Amino acid sequence: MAYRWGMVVDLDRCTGCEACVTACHAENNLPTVGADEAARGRAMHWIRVERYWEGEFPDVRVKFRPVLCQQCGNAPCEAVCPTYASHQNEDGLNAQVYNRCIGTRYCGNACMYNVRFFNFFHPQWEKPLQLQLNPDVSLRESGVMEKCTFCVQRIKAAKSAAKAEDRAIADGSLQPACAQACPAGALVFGDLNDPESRVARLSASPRGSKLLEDLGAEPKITYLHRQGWHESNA
Amino acid sequence: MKAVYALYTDPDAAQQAVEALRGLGVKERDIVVMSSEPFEEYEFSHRDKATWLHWIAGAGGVTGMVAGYLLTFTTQQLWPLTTSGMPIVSTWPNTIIVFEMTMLGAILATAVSLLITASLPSRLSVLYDPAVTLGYILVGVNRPDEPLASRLDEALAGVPGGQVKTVA
Amino acid sequence: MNRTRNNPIADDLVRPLFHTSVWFYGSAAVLATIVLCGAAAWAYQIWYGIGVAGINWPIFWGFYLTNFVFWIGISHAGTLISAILRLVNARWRRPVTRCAEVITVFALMIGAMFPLIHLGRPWLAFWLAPYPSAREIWPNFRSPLVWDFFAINTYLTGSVLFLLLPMIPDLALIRDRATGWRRFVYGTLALGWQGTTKQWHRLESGMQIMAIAIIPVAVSVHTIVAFDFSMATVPMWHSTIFGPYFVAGAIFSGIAALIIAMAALRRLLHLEAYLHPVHFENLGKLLLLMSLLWAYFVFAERLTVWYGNEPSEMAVFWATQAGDYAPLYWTMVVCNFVIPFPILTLRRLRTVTGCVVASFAVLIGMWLERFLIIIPSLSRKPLTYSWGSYSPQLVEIVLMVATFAAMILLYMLFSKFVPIISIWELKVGNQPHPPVETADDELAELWKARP
Amino acid sequence: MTPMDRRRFLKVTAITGTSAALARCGNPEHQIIRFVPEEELTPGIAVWKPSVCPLCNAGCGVLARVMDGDAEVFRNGEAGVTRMGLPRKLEGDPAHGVSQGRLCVRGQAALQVTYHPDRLASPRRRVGERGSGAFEDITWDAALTELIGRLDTLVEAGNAGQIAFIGRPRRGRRAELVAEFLRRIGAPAPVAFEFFDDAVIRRANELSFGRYQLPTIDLARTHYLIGFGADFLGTWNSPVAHGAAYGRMRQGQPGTVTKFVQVEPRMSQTGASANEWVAVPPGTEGVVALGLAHVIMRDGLRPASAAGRAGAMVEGFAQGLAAFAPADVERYTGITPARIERLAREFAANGPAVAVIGGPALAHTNGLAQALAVNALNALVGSVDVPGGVLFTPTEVAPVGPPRSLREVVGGAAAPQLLLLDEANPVYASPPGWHVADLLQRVPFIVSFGAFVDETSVLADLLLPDHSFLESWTESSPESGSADAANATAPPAMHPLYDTRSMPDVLLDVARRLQRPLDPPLPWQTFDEMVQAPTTVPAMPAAPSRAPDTPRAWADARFDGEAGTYPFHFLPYASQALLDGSLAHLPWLQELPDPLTTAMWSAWVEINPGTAERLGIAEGDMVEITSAHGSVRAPAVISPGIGPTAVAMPAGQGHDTFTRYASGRGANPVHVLAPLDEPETGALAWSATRVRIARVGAADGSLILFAGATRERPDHHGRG
Repeated sequence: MAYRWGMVVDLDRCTGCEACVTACHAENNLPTVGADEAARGRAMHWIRVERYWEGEFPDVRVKFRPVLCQQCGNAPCEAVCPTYASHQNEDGLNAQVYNRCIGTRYCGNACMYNVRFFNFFHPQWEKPLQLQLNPDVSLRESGVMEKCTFCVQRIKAAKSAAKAEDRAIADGSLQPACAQACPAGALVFGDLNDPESRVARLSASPRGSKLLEDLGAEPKITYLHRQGWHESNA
Repeated sequence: MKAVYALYTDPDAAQQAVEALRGLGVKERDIVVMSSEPFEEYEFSHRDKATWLHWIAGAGGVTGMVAGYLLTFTTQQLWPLTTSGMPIVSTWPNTIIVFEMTMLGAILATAVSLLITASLPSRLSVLYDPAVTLGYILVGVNRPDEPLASRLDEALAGVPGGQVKTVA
Repeated sequence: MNRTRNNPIADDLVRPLFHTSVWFYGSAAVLATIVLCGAAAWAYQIWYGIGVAGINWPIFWGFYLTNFVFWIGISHAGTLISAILRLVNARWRRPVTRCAEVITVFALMIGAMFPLIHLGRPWLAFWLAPYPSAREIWPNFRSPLVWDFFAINTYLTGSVLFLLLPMIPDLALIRDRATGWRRFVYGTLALGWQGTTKQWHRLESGMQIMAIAIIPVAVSVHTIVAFDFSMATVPMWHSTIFGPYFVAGAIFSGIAALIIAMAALRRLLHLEAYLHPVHFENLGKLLLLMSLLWAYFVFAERLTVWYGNEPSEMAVFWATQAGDYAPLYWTMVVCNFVIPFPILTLRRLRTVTGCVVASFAVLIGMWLERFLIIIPSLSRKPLTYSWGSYSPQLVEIVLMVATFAAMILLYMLFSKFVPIISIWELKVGNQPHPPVETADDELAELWKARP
Repeated sequence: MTPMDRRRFLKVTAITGTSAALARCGNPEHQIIRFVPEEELTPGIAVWKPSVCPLCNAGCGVLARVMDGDAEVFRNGEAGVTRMGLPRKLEGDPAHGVSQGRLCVRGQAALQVTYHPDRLASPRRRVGERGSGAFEDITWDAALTELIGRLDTLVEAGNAGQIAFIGRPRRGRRAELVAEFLRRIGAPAPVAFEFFDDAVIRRANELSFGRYQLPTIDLARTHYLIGFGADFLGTWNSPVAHGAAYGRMRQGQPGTVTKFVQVEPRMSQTGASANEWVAVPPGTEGVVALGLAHVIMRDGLRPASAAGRAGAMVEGFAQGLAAFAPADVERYTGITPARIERLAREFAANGPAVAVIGGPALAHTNGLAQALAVNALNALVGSVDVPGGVLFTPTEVAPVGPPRSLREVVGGAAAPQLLLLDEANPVYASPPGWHVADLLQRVPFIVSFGAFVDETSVLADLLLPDHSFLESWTESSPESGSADAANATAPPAMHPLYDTRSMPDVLLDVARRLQRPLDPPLPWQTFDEMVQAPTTVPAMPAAPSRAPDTPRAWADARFDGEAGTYPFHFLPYASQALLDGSLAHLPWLQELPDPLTTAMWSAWVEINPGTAERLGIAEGDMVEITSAHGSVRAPAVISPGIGPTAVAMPAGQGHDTFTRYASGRGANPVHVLAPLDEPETGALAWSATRVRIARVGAADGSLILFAGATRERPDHHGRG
């Protein structure tokens, strides 16, 4: 049976620590754009932890929400691409083929989650920072759109290892870098087609909802909202 | 004698000249009229009205439509890639391509058949006189049959205002 | 050889081809320099990366796409208007058609360059074209950008033919009056046109078909440009009104561009005898109509959004209505409605000057409209954390100025090589007009000179 | 170096066809020497090698993903290229009790320490004016000869006591070696310096529980948690372990809905996750704890005796803390009595319940009293050494009492004659009143082992760069973060890139070559040998080491600066990315959006919206913060997470000299701090400074925010 990779983000666990952000940079060879470019809105974070303030001092709270590519089933970014650089792959991933990308950036506009990032210049790694690069992940050149892949290089490796041993990928044995790093275990990754997988069971949680669900993009990430404390517990 | 013609300033005179030539029995397709504008109000400009240009345009459109259909519907299946949950062959968007190809076919067919039927490009005929673009209307006969030739001069000159010329 | 008395129309209109003033060379040089600056800016951008422009995350489209939509809009001046007028057989169209169609062709060429300029990897732009390649992949026909590619190519092909075919008789006229290299060039370009009744008839009926065909194409082009936006579920883009709204806006700005071009030609080439105030009056009325139509569309769009009160749309709504973009928004309203409406409504103000003033306002307003459609929506997508802002960079401004210079330069050059008013069509309009009697010896001389 | 090593290293292969061909092209870049690889590698296959993250004291065990690659290296003084195993990614080690397979944002970035472009590649000697940053490369032989000569001179003259060592608080064999070296040469004990230091909580735990140690909060089994300023999910104590436990607390206890209350003056990243956030004036957190204890005892929910020794450390505890009735707490904190009563009932009823204090709440002159108050509260509800309560990680290696403080060196009349620096950066991170830079200027000879030139090591005469942690033996003997001992030792994960030497080996080498041998000599030849030999330091006794002390009376926090002149509390805090500034050189962390402000590459001042409006300050405007001790300028961030009478500023930026990524960026809040301390421990009271603020200019673009909006629905006007 085909895999359908999905994720659950448990907002009750997320502490906003951003371990996922740097883990993603390290795993996926994201360029550091530098202060000047960051000031111009070119910082690249495939996963970001959105922070929203609620209320005013002193009755103030914060909502953290990790946002990464939602790997939509009906991804608005895909159809608009003239060269099929953005398309749905066989695992239900919203794939981005860098070599096909000509840089219209239309996908970035069509994406309602703003999780697509563009290489405005050739990425630079000042020597010897290039030694940190992950050889399993291709580098993107100037003019190319990129985005979260659910660490497709890890998925590929796990699939070929499983295939060699003629077994399915065991639930929990495969994680993208963000989920692996997350101290609080707020990010749960797995196969939605396997009803016994942790991600499939958590996706069915009554706490669950999708981000901008009403747009109908069928995102494969489920957000579990925070569990409220009731005064009756007192 | 290769050709004989007359230049007129007045389209009415040109009309008379055409009729005079007809009176001599010159065949309709041997009568040449050249002008610097269409003169649609005059009968002589309507002698050649054929309407099949529209059909050619239509045929071009159909060709474009078929080409558009094949281009979209077949190439989508050559390497079926799913995007945005749309069907591999997505009729709605393909309709746009088919429409544009249809119109392109019609336009190209029109332009090409216009040029071909109007014998463009071609060399200037011996009859041609640059006075035409000055506003004169040229009425003449190319390679008239010998028996008729001598009478053509008279017929053309018979219309007032005509300046008859003969190309040897 | 003085032929002026023979045919004043032809002589007036052909004169610019044979007489070139110092002013022309001077201004052409200045314009060419600006265009070269634009080319240098583009080269600079290709060399260093598209990042030299002001676009950023998440405002991935900026000035370039604004200019794209603007120029494609301007292109609706010509062929569409000329085709409509041709079909309804409006007499006053005759001096207008060619200068309008030229705008279309050049504006389309310039407009179509902007998507290339804005590409991250412009050297791969040919991947949009459908051709069997070793990559074994075809363009994605579900992408509005591929629709653009087809629509613009169809419209450009149609418009070029629509411009060139009726030019042939005039080229023949120049051929017959020119000497030397001009005679050869124009002789070649005239394709051996003689003006036989058959040729005239084919040209007339061919143009009739083309006029019918080009109108839906023109409508489709700007509809598809609108689809570039309305296909995305971006707030205030995802709207069914966008197709007709864009087409109306395109015609609106197109007419404004045409009025300005005509006024310039009238003044600079001394064509007062051919471009009458009545032409401006008529086009002014058309501009007024489009201004009202534009206002109607804007009101319909704004009211619908306001009434629906959908949060992410309201964010864009207020950003334009009262927020960061409000100064631009209200400038747009003033330029597109407050200024042109009184000028074009009051007969006393609907003069050549009045129409030109209104048209300049409309051009500014319509440019702003394109900007305000693209940028505020992208800067206010639903997840507010990812809101952004955009400010254009030097490269974008230089390239924009360069395209305006290119438009003027191309127009100037065109009017140097081809009569900017269709001579034969004008003659048809002036019927009856017997040519002035020509002396026999002059005719004989012409005869000798025939090709 | 043995001849065999020489052969292995020096044998130059010149000489694959490619490199030979390239060399002939005449491009000097390509005229490279290619060394024979030092290890067997399978191309493209990853190997996982254990190590320990060195960036904070939590001691997370990590796994480095090592893959082959070509690296430019130095071998015996020659630059060249070799194929070697290169760590490409760090993950938490699932087998390690602290990290449990997880890793924090900073640990992920630790990789860049090794590959940093400005890392020192060889020993260097100062050539210019001290502090000018002009150094020249020298050989290790020359460098060590000079150092040994200096040491010999001092030892000969009987001035070994004039040797000082300033390092970061480290635990393990490396710290042991340093201490032993200094002891045997006759020098004073090493100084451990870190800006955010935990002496106060350790001392409090020693008093309350007999453990001079950081606590571990067993969040995974807690039902009710009250935090007092402790940023245990972000920057304080052992964030990975506590983050993992927090996740289990929230969603790992089926059927239980947990509550987390955070009491603090400025919302920390940890406080952002609280169900209920309670704002209090700085330095009054302990009053809330005492007020809760008062209500619990008053209502007979728990007897005072339940608090045992921890209660006995708080004056008046046995009498039910009569001075801390809810009305008194309101007077201190502004919290309504009803709220105190409710929180107290919830805390007592929803066991296991635990309170935790740390970070800014302890950086006051009354820090110890605050910590003792929270300890007593925990003890009162029986949450010490029980599941869901406060635990202490059993450790083999424990500091025997507090280490020597930098204040002892700074406070001394005479400057040391020779200073050894090991990564500590006191010039950057100590308040101006300590005059550390002046002191260092008076030290005749300074040696730095750090891998980077920072504000302190730029003053050094000799730079003897250490290997990076991935090139070294690493150890973890965590003080907290795990219920069980989680010690780990790991060999180097990679060969060294440069001509650097492991600092412990340098010390051992120096010790051997001194004219007068150490007494007794160090028993190890190499650090390899040492880490595999048993420790010489006695294990910490399980029972309380000292007799119960006398109770401490509550003391109100004292602040530097008149409230009239300096109306705002100044609250520096540890940056989630840059911590105390020691990580400001890592580009990944510079470009990390701050969790609460989303700022990157920036320093900033957090100001309450009302205050900002009153002072005419808009977001991004330049603001000057002035205390009685100095001033700094930074852009303003308008934040609803801070009260109207305080301003906050992250530590970490404002480096003068610290690699290309950190130098000249932002401002350093330490520059305005008063040299107040907690009197019993001598710990700097870094939250005890008052300041005034003024707008000094419009936004200059130095505030770089990733987020476009701070609220999910910023537009309130709807159709209006």
